[in-house]
Amino acid sequence: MRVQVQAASFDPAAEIAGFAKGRRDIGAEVSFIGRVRDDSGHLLALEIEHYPGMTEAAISAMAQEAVTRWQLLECLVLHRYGRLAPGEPIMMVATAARHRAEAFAAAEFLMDYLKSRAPFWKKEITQRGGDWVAAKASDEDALTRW
Amino acid sequence: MRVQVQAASFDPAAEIAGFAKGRRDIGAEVSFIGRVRDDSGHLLALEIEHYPGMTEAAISAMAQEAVTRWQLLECLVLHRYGRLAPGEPIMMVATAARHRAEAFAAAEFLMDYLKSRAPFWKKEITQRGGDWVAAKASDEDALTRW
Amino acid sequence: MIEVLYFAWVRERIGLARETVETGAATPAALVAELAAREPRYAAAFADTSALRVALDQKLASFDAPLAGVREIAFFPPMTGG
Amino acid sequence: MIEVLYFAWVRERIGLARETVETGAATPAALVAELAAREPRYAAAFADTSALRVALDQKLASFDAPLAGVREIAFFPPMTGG
Repeated sequence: MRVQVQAASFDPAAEIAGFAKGRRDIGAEVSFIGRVRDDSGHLLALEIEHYPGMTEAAISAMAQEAVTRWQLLECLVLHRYGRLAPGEPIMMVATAARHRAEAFAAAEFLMDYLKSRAPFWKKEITQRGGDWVAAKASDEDALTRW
Repeated sequence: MRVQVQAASFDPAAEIAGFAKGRRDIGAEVSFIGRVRDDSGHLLALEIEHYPGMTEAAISAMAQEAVTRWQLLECLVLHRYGRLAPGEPIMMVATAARHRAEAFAAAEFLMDYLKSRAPFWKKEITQRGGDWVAAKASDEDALTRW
Repeated sequence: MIEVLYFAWVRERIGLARETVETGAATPAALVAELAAREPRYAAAFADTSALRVALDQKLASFDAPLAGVREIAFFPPMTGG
Repeated sequence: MIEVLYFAWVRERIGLARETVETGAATPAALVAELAAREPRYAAAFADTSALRVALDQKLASFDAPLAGVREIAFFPPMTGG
């Protein structure tokens, strides 16, 4: 299990290349990569604020729960903060298990919890200024399925 | 959309590096990598037979349905046949969408359909000989959710 | 005349990957009955058709679908891809 | 004495990322009432606590949780990570 919170960019492909490398007991690997999306064509950057200390603790607790609940053989959560350009990777999750159902469920669980329970806040920066991204009720609702 | 059925190995990390590259409208990428799992410690190889022609047509139809149903911005399905060693990648699926729910649902849909509706058959090779992998009722049941 | 393809353990039991068959069978089920009557290896492969799948011109079909106009039929066990 | 942290638009409205507060408040709700009474910028930030979340010693908590023994309290809007 690896949890990393960092300002620096990262290479999702390189993380996947190193993930669960050389193991013969893993049948299924799921990964999720979240990127800065520019819907309007006017986004200059995304600024991500976080709560140092609590962020790492909250994510580690989620990852530990996922590992236990779905008997993951490997688990990776990487999340950035700071100023990110459109198209850049914001975060990724990777899960490895014997079978696909466990790897998928664990990855979705982690994404749902990261969205609403890890202390990150996003601000969209355009030429007009900055707008804090509002939390969606659907993201909060997504937690009820776990 | 790209569908590829091949005997040659492939590099999942390189595929992910090239997937949906340079786009600014994608918020979520999900990938699944299936590998040859050696539960017993005695597996020499996995032999995968397929039905040339029908395989490509069946997978293309599934991928097209996934793209339409979840408004995917990119979709990749890669599946091998022939003789594979433990730990080697068998196949991968990658989906890209604006939001995570669509990317996850499409990837799981594709995996469920590939399992039971794409004409591949697996045979486990050990020193004792070869055993055809039996289809699981749970894999057939998984289709009912779509 | 129809091309008949066999895959996985169906292919192994029959000992053939494909053959051309002269038949007037109206459905896959009727063709299975004809083939099974031919030789024990066919009878063995087709002993339990509920364990088999059939494709007509590379599309999954049922054992009572019409064979008229079909050029290629394939018999195989349930798929185990992914 | 308690360390009080503010994040995102709560931090921006109050104009501070953190401060040390001398208080006898028994709960986050009581501390919010104390702070809101201090200055308009606090009142503005805390106008609607249903739009806010609170963490005690870096764990999410409710506004009526006991503050006794807590060293660090943080106020922030609902998270938007991932």
